[in-house]
This record gives sequence, C-alpha cells and structure tokens, in this order.
Amino acid sequence: MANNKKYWSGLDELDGTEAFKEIQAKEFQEQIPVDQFLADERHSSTTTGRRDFLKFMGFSLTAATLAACETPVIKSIPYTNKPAEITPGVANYYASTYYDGMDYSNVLVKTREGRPIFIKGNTSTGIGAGKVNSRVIGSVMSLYDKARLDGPTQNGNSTTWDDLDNAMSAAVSGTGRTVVLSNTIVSPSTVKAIEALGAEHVQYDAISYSALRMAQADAFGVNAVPSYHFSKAEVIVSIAADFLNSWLSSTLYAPDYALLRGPERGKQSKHFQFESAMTMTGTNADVRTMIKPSEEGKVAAGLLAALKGATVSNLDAGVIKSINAAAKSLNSSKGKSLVVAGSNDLATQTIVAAINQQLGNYGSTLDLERPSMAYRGDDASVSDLVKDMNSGKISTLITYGCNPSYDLPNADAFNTGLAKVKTSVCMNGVADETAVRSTFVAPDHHYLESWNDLSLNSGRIDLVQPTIEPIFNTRAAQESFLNWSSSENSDWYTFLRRQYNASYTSDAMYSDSDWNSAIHDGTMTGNDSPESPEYTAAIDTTQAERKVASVKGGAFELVTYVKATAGSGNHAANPILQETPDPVSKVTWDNYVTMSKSDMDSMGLNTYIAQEDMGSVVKVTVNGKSVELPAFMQPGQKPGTLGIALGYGRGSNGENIGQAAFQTGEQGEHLTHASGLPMPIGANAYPLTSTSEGYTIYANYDVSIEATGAEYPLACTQIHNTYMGRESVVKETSFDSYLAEAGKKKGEASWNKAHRLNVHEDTNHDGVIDARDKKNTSAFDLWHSHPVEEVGHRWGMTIDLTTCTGCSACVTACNIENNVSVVGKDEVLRHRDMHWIRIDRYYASDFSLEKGDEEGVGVIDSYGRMEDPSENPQTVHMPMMCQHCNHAPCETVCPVAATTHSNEGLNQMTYNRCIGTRYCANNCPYKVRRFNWFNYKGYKKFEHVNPAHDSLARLILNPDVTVRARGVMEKCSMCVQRIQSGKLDAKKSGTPILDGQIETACAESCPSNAIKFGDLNDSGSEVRTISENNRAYHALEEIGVKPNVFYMTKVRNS
Amino acid sequence: MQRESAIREPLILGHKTYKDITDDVVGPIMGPAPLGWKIMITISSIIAIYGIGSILYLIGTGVGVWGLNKTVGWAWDITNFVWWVGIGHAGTLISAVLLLFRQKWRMAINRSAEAMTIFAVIMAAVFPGIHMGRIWLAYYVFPLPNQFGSIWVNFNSPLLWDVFAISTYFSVSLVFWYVGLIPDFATIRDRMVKPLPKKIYGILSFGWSGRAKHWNRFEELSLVLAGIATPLVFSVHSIVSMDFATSVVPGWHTTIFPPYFVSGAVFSGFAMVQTLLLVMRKAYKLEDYIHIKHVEYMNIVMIVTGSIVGVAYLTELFISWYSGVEYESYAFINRFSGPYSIAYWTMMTCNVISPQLFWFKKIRRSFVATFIISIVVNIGMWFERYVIIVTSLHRDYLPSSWGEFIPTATDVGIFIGTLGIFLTLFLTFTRFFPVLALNELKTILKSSGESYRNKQVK
Amino acid sequence: MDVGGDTASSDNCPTIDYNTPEESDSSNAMWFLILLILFTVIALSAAGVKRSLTDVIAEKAGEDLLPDTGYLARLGGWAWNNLVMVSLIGIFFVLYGVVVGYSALMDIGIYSNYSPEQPIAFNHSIHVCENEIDCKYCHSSAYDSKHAGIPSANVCMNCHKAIKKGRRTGTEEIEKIYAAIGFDSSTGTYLDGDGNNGKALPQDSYNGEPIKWNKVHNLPDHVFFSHQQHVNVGGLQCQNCHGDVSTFSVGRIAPVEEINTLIDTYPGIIQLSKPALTMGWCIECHNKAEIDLASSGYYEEMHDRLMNSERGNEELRRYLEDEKITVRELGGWECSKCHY
Amino acid sequence: MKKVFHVMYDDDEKLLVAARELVGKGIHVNEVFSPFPIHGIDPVIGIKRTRLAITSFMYAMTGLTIAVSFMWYTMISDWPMNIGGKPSFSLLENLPAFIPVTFEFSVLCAAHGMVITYLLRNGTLPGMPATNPDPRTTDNMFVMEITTDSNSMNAEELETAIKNTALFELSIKEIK
Repeated sequence: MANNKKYWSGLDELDGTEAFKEIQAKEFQEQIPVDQFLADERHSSTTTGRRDFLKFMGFSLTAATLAACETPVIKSIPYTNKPAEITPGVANYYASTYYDGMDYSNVLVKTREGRPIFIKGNTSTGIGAGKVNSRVIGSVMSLYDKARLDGPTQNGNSTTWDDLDNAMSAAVSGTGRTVVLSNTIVSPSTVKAIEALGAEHVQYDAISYSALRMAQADAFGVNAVPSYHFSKAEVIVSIAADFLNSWLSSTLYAPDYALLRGPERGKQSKHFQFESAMTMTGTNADVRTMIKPSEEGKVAAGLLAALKGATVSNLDAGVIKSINAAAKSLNSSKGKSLVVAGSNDLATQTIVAAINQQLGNYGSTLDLERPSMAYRGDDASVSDLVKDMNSGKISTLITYGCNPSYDLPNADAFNTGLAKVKTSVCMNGVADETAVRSTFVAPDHHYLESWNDLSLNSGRIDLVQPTIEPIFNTRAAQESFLNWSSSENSDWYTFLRRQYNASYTSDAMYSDSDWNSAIHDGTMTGNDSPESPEYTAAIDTTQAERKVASVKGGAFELVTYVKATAGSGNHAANPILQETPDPVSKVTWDNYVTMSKSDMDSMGLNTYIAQEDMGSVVKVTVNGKSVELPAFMQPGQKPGTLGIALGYGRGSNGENIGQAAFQTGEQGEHLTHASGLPMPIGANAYPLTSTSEGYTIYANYDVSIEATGAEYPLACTQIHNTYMGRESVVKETSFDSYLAEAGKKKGEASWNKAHRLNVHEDTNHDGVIDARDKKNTSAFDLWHSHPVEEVGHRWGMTIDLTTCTGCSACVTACNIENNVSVVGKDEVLRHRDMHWIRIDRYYASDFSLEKGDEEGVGVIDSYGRMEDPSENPQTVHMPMMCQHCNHAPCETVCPVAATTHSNEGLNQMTYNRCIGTRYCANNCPYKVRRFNWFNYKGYKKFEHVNPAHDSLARLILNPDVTVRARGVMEKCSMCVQRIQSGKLDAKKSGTPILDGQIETACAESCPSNAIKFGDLNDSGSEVRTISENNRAYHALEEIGVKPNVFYMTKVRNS
Repeated sequence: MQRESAIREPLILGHKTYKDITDDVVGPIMGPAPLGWKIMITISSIIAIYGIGSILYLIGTGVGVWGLNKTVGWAWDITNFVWWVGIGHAGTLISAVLLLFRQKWRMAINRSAEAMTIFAVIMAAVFPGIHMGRIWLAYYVFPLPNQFGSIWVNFNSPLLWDVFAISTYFSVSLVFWYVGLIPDFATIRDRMVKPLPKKIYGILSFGWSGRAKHWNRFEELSLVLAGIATPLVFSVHSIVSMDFATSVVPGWHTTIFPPYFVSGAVFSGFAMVQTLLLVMRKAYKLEDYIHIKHVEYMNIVMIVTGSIVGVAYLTELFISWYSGVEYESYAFINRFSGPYSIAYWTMMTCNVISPQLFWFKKIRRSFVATFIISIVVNIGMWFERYVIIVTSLHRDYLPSSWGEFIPTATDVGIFIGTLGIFLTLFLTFTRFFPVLALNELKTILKSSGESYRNKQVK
Repeated sequence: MDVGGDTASSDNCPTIDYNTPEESDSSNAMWFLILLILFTVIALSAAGVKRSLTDVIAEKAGEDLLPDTGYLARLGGWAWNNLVMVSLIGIFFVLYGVVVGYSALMDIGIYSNYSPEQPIAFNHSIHVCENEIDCKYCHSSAYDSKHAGIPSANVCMNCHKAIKKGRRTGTEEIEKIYAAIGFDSSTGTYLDGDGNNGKALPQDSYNGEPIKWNKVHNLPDHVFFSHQQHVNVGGLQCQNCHGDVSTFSVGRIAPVEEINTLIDTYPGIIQLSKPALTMGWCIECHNKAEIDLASSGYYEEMHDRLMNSERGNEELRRYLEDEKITVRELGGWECSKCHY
Repeated sequence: MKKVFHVMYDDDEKLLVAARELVGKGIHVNEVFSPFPIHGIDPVIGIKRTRLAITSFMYAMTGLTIAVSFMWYTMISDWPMNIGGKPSFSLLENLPAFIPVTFEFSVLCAAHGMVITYLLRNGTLPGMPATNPDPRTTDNMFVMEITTDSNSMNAEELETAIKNTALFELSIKEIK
C-alpha cells in the first residue's frame, strides 16, 4: 500500500503553491466545489481522505459577501471511475459494531462520499435497544486523529511490514514463552487467529470485574458476568455500581432502566443507590445514600441480613434506615428486583449474588444462560505475567487492544518487565504509553476501517465492517497474527469468512446471501447454546460477611470511577468528548478530586469554581504513590471520601497520543512542564488502585490528603447549581403525589399548575368578575399572530425529565451532527462553550423562601442560602436547547432579520445575514444562543483543540451544515438539515411524513428515549400525544413566548 | 430693545464692548497655540492612538478579545455607548430647550456644549459599530435595495430604531451647530490677516455678510430647529432606552426607562459640560463670560435631573418588589446584594447623593466643588449603565446559565481610547473654532452686560 | 410531465466555435461622457466668442474692455450669475452618479454569461442537440441528489468507447478522456495500475490524472440548493435555470433574458426578471412557481391540515387570492429552506 | 450711473434710530449689515417675515410619508416575514413598531431640508464671496446701504439727510 500519504485539500496544496498556503490562513475563502470529488485514481489505494477533503472545504468555509467581487475559478473534479454505490451528496449507512473492551454497541455508520461522519445506534437489529452513549458516538473522531501511526515502527523508527513480519515470525517460532496480552477479546475469529499463533493468551480489563465473575463461578459454576435485565427490575439496589454510565455494558442497561421509569404505567421502578462519589446513576436514584467505600461490603451484608429479617448494625443510622427501606421494597417484589454492586471485591460480590439468589432474581432479572463474553479479564494471571516478565521468563510479548503501561495498577512493574522482554510488539494505533516501550509497533486498523466479528453472548454474532479505506498504512491486528503464525492463509478477510463458510474463496466474495444479509444487518444469530445453570445451590456467605465486617476505613477513603466522557482512558485525545461536560460535575477538559463541602471547608479549600475562582490543588497520597489534582466541591460526596476519575493523565511522558490530550493555555499553546514535556490533562489514577488477593481494587480505604496551596482553573459549563426555587423552570413531584392527581387535566394537577392571569370577564361563571376569574397564559396573545399551531408542520420536541439520565449522549451527537466548534478549556472557562444543546443539572437545596419565612430569615439571605445545594441532594437533569418559541424574543430584536420564524414553527438562524450584535442572545430567556467569538477554524488559539484546524480531522464535519463564520450567532436548528431531507423524501415518495421518519441527532441518540421529536400538528404523532399529557409543560411558561419544546414533570419514586 | 430687571446678576462681567467680545474670542484663535494646549493635545492624542489600536486589534481578532460570554452578551461596549450618548444630550438640550425658554445664560455655553455633544455622539456611534461580530457587514442595517430578493431590515428591532435615532440626532445637532457657527466664522474671516487661514475661514463662513434679511432668516431657522431638536433630544434617549425596555430580560423590561434614561442623560450631559467648561474658562480667560452664575444655573439643572434619576432608581426597586414577579424582584435584589453590588452602590452614591449637595448655595456656587462633583457624576452615570446591562444579564431566568463578566485589557483600552479621541477633538475645537457664540452674546450684551446694566441702575 | 432534457430537433443545430465571446455591454456611460466633453468645449468656445464680440462692441463704443480675468474666475462669476442653471446641472450630475454607482453595486456577484475555459472543449450542442442525449444521462444525480454532478469519465466511456473520433475536433479532445481513465483506443481495452492492457472494464488501480473541470455555477456555501427537489419533486425543466444548453459549447451561465426567450420552445418555463443565480432570482421564482396540492400524498396531507382548521381555512383563502398556491405561500421564502 | 451710500454706525440703537428717521423721510434703505441681528430693524426697512417655517413643515410631512410608506412596503407588502410572531399583515397592526423610525425620519427631513433651503435662499454656500461693504460689520460696526437708484431723491438730498443721523462713518461710491 502507498506509504507516502499526505492530506491535501486540493490540487494546489498538493503542489504546495504559496497561493494555497495563504488561502488556508484566510478567514474568507471562496467556496470550493461541493458537488464533485477528486478522482479516485486507485480505488484500492488509500486516497479516501484526499478524495473527500476537497468536498469538505466547500461546505466548511463560509463565503465572504464580497468574495463575489472577483470571479473565482474553481476546479470541480469528478471521479474517473465512480463507484456504483456512491451518489454525490447522498449519505450511505453501514451497520457495524463498536467494542473497545468496555462499551459494546451495534451502530450505524453514516458515510458521505466514503467518509464516516456520524455514528448512531442500530435500533433495528442491535442488541438490546441498540442504543449508544457519548463515548461510542464520539469514537468517529478518533478515526481522523493525525497522531495515528502511519506504518509499523521499530524502536520508534518506521519500518516495513515485511521486516516486522520476519522479525516477529522468528520471535514467535523461537524458543521462550510468547504471550499475547490483550483486553477481553469477544471476537471468535480473532481468538482463533491468536490461537493460530500458538502463544499464551492473557486477557485483562482496564476496569476489572473478575470478582463479580468469580462470585458467579463459586456460586453457580459459571465463570462469567451475568446478563442483567433492568427492564424487568422494579426495585433496583445498586451498591456503588454506575450501571447507567460505566458499569459493565451500560449501553444495554440505560434503555432498559428507562423503560420502568415513566409513571404513566401506574407504577415506576424504585431505585436505591448506596455510593460514595456522586455518580450519574446516583443522580437518578430515588433514594440515594452516602456511604464510605469501606462500607460497601457491610451494606451488602446488612441488606442480606435485613432481607432475612435480622437487624443491621455497625453502620450509620441513616444508612441502616435506607437499607431497611430497600430490603422492604426488595422483599415486596421478589423476582422482579435486582441488586448490583460495583465493587471488585469477591466477598461483596458473593453476598450480592446470595441476595439476588435469595430474592429469586436469577433467571428473571439476571441470568447466566447466555453468559456474557465480555469482561473475562483475569487480574491474577496478569500479575503473574508481570512477575514472569520481570524475572525474564517472557521472550516475546504481544500487546493488543490494551494499554497496560498506562492502566495496570502495577504499571511501573509492568514497564520494567517490558524492558526485560526480548521482543515486544504493541498493536495500538497510536504511539501510546505501551507502544513507545515496545520494540515494535504494528498499528491496527481503526474499527471503522476493519473487518471483525464480535459475540457478546452465544446468542448472536455482530459484524464489524470497514466504512472507509484505511487512512494510514495500518494493518488489521488479526492479519498480523496470521502473518506471524505458521498458518498458510494470512489474509484476515478470507480467514474471517472461512469461519462461517469453510469453503469460502474470493470469487464468492459477494455471492453468499447469508453473509450479505448479515453484513446488511450488522449481525447474525450465533450457534446459540443456552446453558441452564442451577441457581439453587446454597451460597455460604459467612466467611464473606466476616471479611467485609473486618474492613477498616481511614480518615479519608478514595474511590476511583469512570467518567461518561473519558472512559477508561482511550478517549483522552478526543476533543469532542473532552469538551462534552461531565454529566454530574459539568466540568470539561479535566480531572479533579471530588470532595464534600464540609471536608473542603475544614481544609480551607475553594468550593466555588468560576472563571477567576480557581480550584485549590490537593495532593492525594495512597501507599506511597500520590497525585496532585484540583479539588472540586461535589454535593452528594460522602464526607471523608474522595473521588478521582480514571482515564486521565494520558501521555504523561509526552507520548504523542493526539494533540487534544494535552493542556492548552490562554493562547491555545500546549502547556509544558519544566522538563519541556507537554502537560497531560489531569493525572493518572490507575496507580492509586491496588491488587489484593488477585483482584484489582478500585477503592482505597485509607488515603492521606493535603492542600498544596497551588491553584488550578477548572472549566465548568455550569457554575450555579440550584434552580433557586424557580418552579416554572423545573417541575418535579413524587410518585405518590403524581398518582394522587394522575387523572387530572393538563395544567390542573398541583405538580404542574398552568400559569393563570386575571381577566376582566366572568371566566368561572359565578356571576361576578373578581380575582377568581383567570385564564391560562397560553390563552393570551398580544397580536393576531402567525398561523404555526394549526397550519402545515409544527416541528416540536418533548423531553421527559423523569427518564433523562443526564448521560450527555445527545450533547456529543449534536456537536458532531451540527459541526459545533470545539473551543478548548480556556474558552469554556470564559463561559463560551458553543454547545447547541446542554444538560442543565440542578441540585436540590435545603433552603427555600418559604423556609426563610418560617425561620424568619430575610429574603436576601434566603436567596443566598438557596444557592447552596444540600449535602446529599436530589438531582434534576434538564436538557436545554433552543425552544423554537413561536413568539421568540430573539427574533423581534434582530435589526437585520437574520433570525426569523418559519411556518413550520422553527426559529430560523440565518448565518449569512447575521451581523453579530448579540442582542438576540441577550434577549433569549433560555440563554441557548451561542456566538462565534473567534474564527474557530482559523485562529491559532484553537489549533490544538478544534478539528477544523487540521486537514485530516476536518473530514468529520457534516457537509450538510454550514461551518459558522466568526462573528455570527448560532443555535439549535432542530437539525433542520434532517427535516428538509425528510420532507424531500416524503415528497419524492408522494406520502405524508410518518411519525418518527425524521429524527434530530439528540432524539436519535437518547438512550432512554427521554427526548422525542416530531410534528406537533400531526394529530397522530407521539410528540403531540405527549404534549397533551398532564405532565407536559413549557419552561418559563409565564413569559408567554410559546415554545415548541415541551418538558415532562419529573416524577421521583421516593 | 428689551431690558431685564436690575436685580438679576449680569451675565457678562467687565465693562465689555462689542469689540471686546470679538477680541476676547477671536484673539486666541489668531494668536499662537498656548503651551498648555500643546501638552494636552499630545497626551490626549496618544491615548486616542492607543484606543484606535485596541479597536483595530478587536476588529482583526474577534469580539472574543472582550470579556463577554454566552450569558453576558453586552457589557462595556453598550455601557460606553449609552454613556456617551447620554453625555451627548446636554449640548442640544442647552441650545434648543433653553432657547425655547429664552434663557440668556445659555449663550455663553451653548457653542462648546454643542461641540461636546457632537464629539460625544461620534464616540457613542463607535460602539454599536465595533460591538458587531461582522462590522464589515454593518451596511446590512440600512434598508438598501439588493440582489437578495430584496431582503430588508427588521423595523421591529429597537436596535434599528437606534440606527435612525442616533444618525438623525447626530446630523441635526451638527447642522444646528454649524448654522450658528457661520456668522462667527465670518467674524473670524474678517479679522484674519494670514492669507491661508483667511481663505479657509472664508470657505467655512459660506460668504456670510450679515445682511438684515439673512439675520431675519437666521433667527427663524434657529427657532424652528430648536423646536424640532427638543423632541428629538427626548426621543433619542427614549429609543436607546427601548433597547432594554422592550426586551424580556428582568431588570431591562421596565416601562419607566424612557424618562429615566432621558433625565439621566441630561444629568450626565451637564456634568460633562461643567467638567469641560470649568477648565476652558480658565484656559481661555473666559471668566467674564462663563462665571459662577452660569455654573449655578447648570448646577440647578443637575439637582433637578439628578433627583429625577434618584426617584427612578427607587421606583424600580419598589416596582420590582410590588410586581411580585420572582425574576424581577430577584434581579433587583441581586443588583444591590449580588456579586456586582459594588457597582450598584457606587452608582447610588455618585448619582443620588452627590447632586443633592448642590442644595447648599456655597457648594452650588463653588467652582472647585462643582468640578469635583461633575466628575463624580460622570463616573456614577457610567456605573448606572454598567449596572443596568451587566447585572441584569449575568443572572436572568435560568440559574444554569448564570454567569459573570470579567473585563479584559481591550475592554478598558477601548473605553479610555474613546476618552482620548473625544478630548483630542474638543481641544481642536477650542483652538480653531469660536468657543462662544459671538453673535448671540452680542445680542444680550446690552440686556445682561455689566456695564450697560450699571448705566441703567444709575 | 416531461422533466427537462427534451431537446430541439437535431436539424439546424447551431455550430459553435469554442470560446463564446462575452458580448461587451455597450456602456452608454461612455457615450454620455463623450457628449459631455463636446458640450463643454462648445460652451467654452461660445463663451470665448461672446467675450471677444462684446469686447469689439465695447471698443466701438469707446468704453473700456471687460477686466481681463482668468477663465476660472469668469466661470465662477458666470456660475454665480445663473445659480439656478448651475445647481440644476449639479443636481443632474449627482443623480447620474448615484444611478451609475448603484447599478455598479448591484452587479457585484452576478455571473451572467460566465463561461470559463474547460480542460476538454466539450460541446453541449453536439451531445444535446445533434445526438439528443438527455441531460440526466450524464448529470444523472440531478434526479436523486442535491448535486447534478459532473459525469465521471466512465460515463463518457459508455459512448466514447465506440466513438473515438469527434466530427469537429477529431481525436484530440476525446483522447483526454482516455488518458484520464486509461483506455487504450488501439486495442479498445483498459489499462490497470501496472500498465497491463486488456481489461474489459475501467480499472480502479489505473493511476490517471482526473479531468479538472472549471466550475461554472457557483453558489455560496451557505446556500443549500437541491437539484432533486427542483427536478424530481418540482418537475422543473433544466432549461428553466440553465437555458437552452443545446446552443452552448462548454458550460455557461445563461442570462435570464436569454432563458425567457425559450418560452416557445419549452412551454411551462417560468419567466423571471432578476439576474440569474442571484438570491433575488430564486425568490422571484419561488413566488411564481405553483404547487399542485393534489400532486402527491404529502401535499394532500398539507391540504387536509389547511382544510381541517379554522385558521387553516383563513390561510388557504389568503393563498388562493390569486387562484394559485405558490412555493412562497407554503414557506418557500423562509430562510431555513435554503440556509442552514 | 448710481451712487451707493454706506452709512456706518457704532451702535445698533443709533442705526435703528437713524433708520426710522430716514425711512420717515421716505428714504428707502436697501440693506443693513450688522454683526448680529438688530431686533426691530426688519419692519423699519421693510423686510417681510420669512416663510422658512412652512417649508420645514412640508419637509417633515414628506419625510413622514416616505417613512411610513417605505416601512409598509418592506415589512408588509414586499417581503412579510414572521418575526417573533408579530403580525405582518396590515399597516395598522404593525404601526406601533413603526412610530419611532417615522418620527426620526420626519425630523431628519425637516431639519436638513430647512437648512438647505435656508442656505440656498441666502446664497450662503461654501466658497461664496463675502459681500459685506466693510469687514468691521462682522465685529462692532453697523452699516446701512442706501442707493440713489432706489430712491426718488437725488444724491445731494440723500447725503444731507444721512449726514443728519448720528453716523460714525460714511462712504460714497459711484457705480455705472
């Protein structure tokens, strides 16, 4: 394959003319053709990037008004030999599967002219609901990372595949142990390919669940992670398991969980959460109890005891109270409940298994019939491997799909051992921590470039198919294995096909109809072999209980957790994910120590984070190892505990893992240590984890913390935490009071009262006109207004605050779909994030004006106190985007009519008319308008963070959405590009638009279906029905802007 | 020839004759530039250049160089705009309203007050321009026919009303001012000996010869212009206030804004007039023409307008409480107790307390006190606009997007810069233009001149 | 209805030399200037004559001559004497300047007749008019994509595999296609990347220089024009926007006046006044183009909604004031229909 | 062949008295040059009240019409848009929003129209030559211009009559 690849935006650049160089820098550039492409001279060669790049520029650069003065001569270059499946300007979708050792999702990859630009869940044939999360959606960005290796390297110098193959075949076939170290491989064929190598295969998981697995093994003889069915669990007790975000296959659990949350069914699942740090799952819990990590086992034991009717002791009264409450509800719904624990401690997991068995949940809400193939990593064998490496017993080590030098608890030991290994090869795509320490690097394809088959359980086999020609000179890892092995067939694709059709030859490439349909669906049924394990065997928990009871906690305890955006660390270089705010803390681009307010006050740390109020840096020391991170005041954090997210501090030795992985300064430059190395974002918390009895423990029961006195800015998109008792913004109620008034008409229930104004007419027909004569604000209209609500389409949204988990998948999806600029930490710090949709996270406050009256506290002080969230607050996640008001305040104030209203109810923002007075943004009650403060795609400040700066990363941009110029206002368009194409399809097919035919990026990506989009004028549409539900309300209804977005009152089952 | 009661203080001191008046004003123009003037204009033009530099940096880089953000979309830019416009209200008010009321004392000050007005409005006009994200498309705000359909402007937008109000106000003030200047230019023209200046003033004076018919028209014109300009003065700041009053932002959405803004404008305008005149009368030895009586009159105007402003502040507070709208009331509670309360209390002290000192005759008739207070008021009025704009925006409806505003060096640089440009222009004016309305002064010499009055008394 | 592409009968097809000359707009401004200069010369000389005559008379009368002042001074004096006439002339000049400047500004960004040189001297007339090839044979994606698309070389080869020699330009131009796609005209087979001959189909591996056309119809990036909307759904004829291509050689932006003359050849063409490819042009057409609400299920649905609500009826009546429902009335004049 | 008398006074009141006196004698005073308006001189030397004010009103009305009709054309007739739900159906419904601009534009037209008329009628335009007989008339002197051709009296009678007033200076010019 061509090895001398470079990315060029047009023929000029290829020739490197001066003209082009200056054009590139120019802010205004005449548009470049958008409807033709560069020729693909060699379809088989890897010229995809080049072919489409020209196209991208056309869409990405806004034309200057006066660029029209001179006639630009623009090249437009068609294919010489156009592939049949590509029609210029029409998107193709390919079914594929995402698996990175942690998240697993069936996805549909949207490609334009052979270039993946968007990833959405495969809801038709996907496993479970076929939904995705932020990390999966964002993964397309990593395809276009220019830090990816272009060809194999030896000791950091590039080499050829042949040399590598020779060296490796020799090494593998030579004497001495050869070990393949990988994350859990769920691909049957890959496993075979590795077997062909005839080497030992050690698997481990960055986030290990081996204790959970062993617990099942001990109890029921199935050494696998059970499959959970949250859709059946009406009572959920989670002991520090963040199952909506990171625990096991959260992409499968979140949608199931949501199914039982909506109260309309007359019942709602009840969710107890016991945890130390405030996790995303915790924010959604009905009853959340703060415990120390050292108490997790005790809580489990206590719960078991309570279930058996015994009394619970040696825990705080509050905890015991909720344990009993949980036990009560669990007992009341045996077989329809679920208890999960996040801890990787065998004793705890054994007890939890016992609880679930006791409740008869096995076989209903969780089972081992199709044991999950995921998370089969074995911590013990990894530690053994490390020992052997250090004792020089290993001659060849192949690391695949994992980054042990970074994420092993004993990474240092591993690294020293790695140095002792004779031949080591790493298959990671970038020169990361492990790669730079290995002799060879054999870069693997990105998953969007490769073939693979994945099987999460024996029930089905999901397929991974390439959606783009490999951009770099990379090679499928499996092909490398085959090359290094003695097997005669070294072609991975053939090998893969032969797994399913032994007689496959390349002539039959397209003729196998089963395969073709499988490729189309992205999945096929596996050789289903359900086991039927006995769940009856009594589990002896006495020893486990003794063990958990013996656990001692220190003054400060530490939990490490996984963030919704950073994952286990493999998304560190992804600017889009880095800028997606953490669902709970709303901090972007950073890692920090979450602490309770009381602890911070006693240590005299700054609890208020804003542009110029920096976080106080603390030093957390765990048996010798320590990290320095800013402290972040996290309501709901158990006093005496600290939380640190894993997956940060990547590239701490300056490994080139992607430019977005490093801190940038005020001018966008990379900050560097005194040593000259670039500063990584955050600090690596894996060293703070430990291994005990062969299990990686992600908590630590005795850590020391001290303030360093240093200060560090934290870029937080929301600096104010409570909703100040503004009930017309957020409406919430309890499940009981909901049921009490469930039958009432819309606007009458006490928890969703419509705003009413006095009128001078006898509306209540009591014969007199008095203060009791009122009308809903919706009945008032200043003008003979325009017909949106009855005529034509009326695009609208409904957002259910009850089911919204705050996962932020919508944010990531929106950013990618709409080319939302990434602006970097410094700009976010200045409150200039560009997100079109944000998720407002409000904590409940202990105080209120009413309370102030009772306690005789003045209004001013009351407001002051209402700004502080309570210690263990209830949380509301409120997605907020342009409400597309039919009486939009932003529209009337624009002097040039750049923002107007469409007869379909859309608030239209016309970038090319906008002169940027920002009046509209000031006048927007929802503050959803975003201003282009700089030329984000050209100004040097953003070169390290904004994809539009580098010719490769640009390819991710959506050609159907204008990339906004400097100085214009922008905002949610309700994905008008999708609406337009949807309407066009309907017109072409000559049929009315079906409900659900058009979906916005946010609605499409919402795992819990909280966000719905549709035509409010379509009497049959789902949004119409929901908008008439008595939970539906308009945010800030009383200001009478008549939005087209409805919110659904949040109902808590507490 | 009209006379006035003898107990009135004379407006022109010293035993002036017509000739003296001419010489007192034209003398400095014909003579060489005084050293003090040279020093001052050097300083002010340096500041001006710095300001222009900051503006260019802003335009070259993007509005992001200011401290604005997604929550606070306007801050110093519009604050300065409103402040300058406000200052620009005194001149026309003095020359128009006081003319209608036949206030003779205005004649000593209206010329320079109007000049100040015009320069202030120019400074004001800078900000709506540079605060645009795409200033190179500023022409979109004018309803010009075009190839886009034609697409027109949005006449519902207060910002567009501003465009018309400000440009009208500026051009009308300008012609009003210039028409008054023509006869005085003629006077200078006929005094000048150096050929080039003589030619220039000749052109500037439009060949004015002081014919009776022309004087007749002249007086009619000034009367009618005054009649037109008076409602204009009030309309302009009312319209500026509508930028806020017509919005939904709590703290902006207030019906009393128009009168409140207008009186505030007059208030700050007079303050600025005081500041400048008190310096000018010394520098140009105009003590006989601008003396304590004039200052006292202006101070009285400041008491009135200042008090109106004070009442407006209190009304706002009352209404915010009385309305019972939680957003409204919080907006005002936040003003005086929130993060920006310092600004609020500065505003209160400077604008409400300080003018009340003028109730004391001693203070009212003291140049020093007046000078200090006038500066204090100018500061206070700047903070008034800052309070209205920033504290209302930074915490509005959704607490999630509550933010803060922190000014950058560019914010400050541009504001200071405009002060520099303003001073430079004003100094140029004092050097080359007749700083007093000669022809008008001469008309009141006999009625209000000291010497003549004494004759009467005898 | 016939959507586009139906072409004039192949006889009397125009033969076109390749670079269509841009007709230079005869600027009456120039004429005006010449006249002006003429007048001034006459006026001045007349003045001179008059002056000398008066001198003569004065001499006769034995009075002293007019003071011998310079031309300018006298011009000034003259102007002062007939102020009205001077000011009238002045006003006229000002107005004239305004008009000229205005029209100059309005011409910014208008590309009527823009017809850049092309790498291949492609002749639309031969293909469309003589060979009667339908537009959408080459610009196929016009029907199902936003882009009409420039045909890829393999499409050309469908015919030019056989037709190796053009009537006018011989093999010269056609060889360029062969070079691009790697066709060996001697053997009638294709080459692959390694130069091996004898392939029946174009080879992806062949590494040829693509044909780099110069774009003719340039819309700004922030305009989203969809061919399928207009051709497929709207049923517009290609000629309505592109003119009678059968009279072109290489691509060219047909001036709107030229398109309007096609009404006889292509009935149903919507005649417009604004310059081609300006927003005003689009807007104008959206105000004239009619929509048949019975044409498809989608529009029937829209129609039902209008019928079923009181406000809808009111609207419908407003739409039908001119007995037709135009694109504009269904929202064709709204920003986000084209800008997003 | 006429004589032009430029009678100079050093005080406006003296000139006023003199003017009354001469006019009383039936002498027609052509013109008065003064550094500032002499109140009360106009009726004496027979200057009619100017009609400038009326023109300004007419200009204002023009401005008003233009403004309203233009806004009606752009906002309602030519391209009505749905802006914030506000009506764009009839002038009446939109009128409130149009008032500020209408007012401002009327004032603009009134003021500028009037000033331009004033300058044209005066003939005071940039670069016009000064026509006052003596530079001092823009300072502190007041000049009365009397010509023989506009008077029935002959030069001598005029001169004596003029000499009887409290004049400061007298200059007599002969013009063909």
